[in-house]
Amino acid sequence: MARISVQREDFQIADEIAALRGDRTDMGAIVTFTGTVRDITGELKAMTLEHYPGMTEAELGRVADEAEKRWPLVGCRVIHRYGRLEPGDNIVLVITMSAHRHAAFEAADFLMDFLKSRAPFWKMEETDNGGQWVDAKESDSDALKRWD
Amino acid sequence: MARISVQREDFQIADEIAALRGDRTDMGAIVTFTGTVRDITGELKAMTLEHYPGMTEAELGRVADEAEKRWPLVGCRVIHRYGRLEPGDNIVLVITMSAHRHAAFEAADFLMDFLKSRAPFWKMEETDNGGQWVDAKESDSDALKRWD
Amino acid sequence: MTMQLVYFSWIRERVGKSEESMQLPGDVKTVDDLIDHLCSINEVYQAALGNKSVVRVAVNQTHVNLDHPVTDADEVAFFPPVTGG
Amino acid sequence: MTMQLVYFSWIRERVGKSEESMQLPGDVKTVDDLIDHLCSINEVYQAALGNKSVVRVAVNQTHVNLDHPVTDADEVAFFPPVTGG
Repeated sequence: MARISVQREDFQIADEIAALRGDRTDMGAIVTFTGTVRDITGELKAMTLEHYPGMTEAELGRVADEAEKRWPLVGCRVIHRYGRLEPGDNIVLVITMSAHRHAAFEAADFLMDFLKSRAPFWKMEETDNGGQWVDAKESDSDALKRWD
Repeated sequence: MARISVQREDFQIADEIAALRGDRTDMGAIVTFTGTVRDITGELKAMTLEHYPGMTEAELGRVADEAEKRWPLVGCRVIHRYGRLEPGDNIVLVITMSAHRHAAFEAADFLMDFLKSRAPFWKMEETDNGGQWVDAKESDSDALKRWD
Repeated sequence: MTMQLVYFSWIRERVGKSEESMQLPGDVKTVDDLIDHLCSINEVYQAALGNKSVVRVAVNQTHVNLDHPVTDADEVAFFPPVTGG
Repeated sequence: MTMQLVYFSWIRERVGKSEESMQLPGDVKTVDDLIDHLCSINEVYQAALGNKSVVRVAVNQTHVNLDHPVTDADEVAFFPPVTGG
């Protein structure tokens, strides 16, 4: 199974963990991050994710390579959805497996920080007032400095 | 459903996430940590976890309360198994949900650090040479200093 | 010199297309030169790319800075800061 | 003074039981006093609790230090450093 997937379809976290674990018993720590479509005000009808096919997969692969260089991971999986999603829907899944819990936590945190500021995705929010592109957050590029 | 469970039975991560999410759409980040029985040398037959019934639940509850005080979580779940487990089996599950990914990551990391040095569990490893109690790691008590 | 240009998000909406192939003068040597050239064509490109501080660029599907060279047959993509995850 | 004593892991194995109720002299005022008293009873307790640096204690299911007071009807648990997770 590919380590990186960019897809319209939803993912099943239990299936993804099981596929990554296989019958290995040499890891002790599995961390997952799931990002979901958030609707704080109750006004969001949908969120449409546009991406740059080809570059998205390449960029996620580079981020995953970098995480595997920095931490002793025995497994690493990234799935990012695109297309039209509704509040509560899954957007992204990151799984890291390691013998050591801090490595698994840090690698997943790192993957999300880099994915957020490198992977070529753009979100458009749709409400009763029409569509609006989401602005990038300053805090997301600031978050990268933690990993210098 | 209880926020804290101490049980012999295995857990299903997808069911636990679904139960914690319900139909909420106000969180954007879900972090899980799963700890599993690790067998590096291939000699481990089983791992038996003894615990202190009553104190275990109380201690895990105190750790979860502290996490909820420190981070804006919309959900928090801890399941810890006891009894005889085999290599690859699940031991512990922590789930944190928040509007913000760094809060979810930090709270899960914190919960595991405190659980490791506070929750009254003791592991006995069983190999062909008999049983042996696992020594506590210095690094686990050191890890707490990160949260001072 | 012929280049493949690709646009995303509100830059795509302002340019009015998602991609195009374009003949470029030989003095376009960097991404910066390319943006200046496009903005000089008409107000449509000016509205899409004129504010360079909010334009991000990839050459052959890799993030680059404004001083990155562009050459024949490159695929150059223009987009706002990314907002995935 | 009667106390409920509880043992876990290799301390339980060395004491040879998982719990017991014990009558204690009135001069046992702290956890530290209690360990000293138990070690004075015989070699079994000495082997289980003699090395205080590796003994952890909970009174009424809460972690405490050696100077913590113990009183009538307390549940006092002795165990090595925990290794869950």
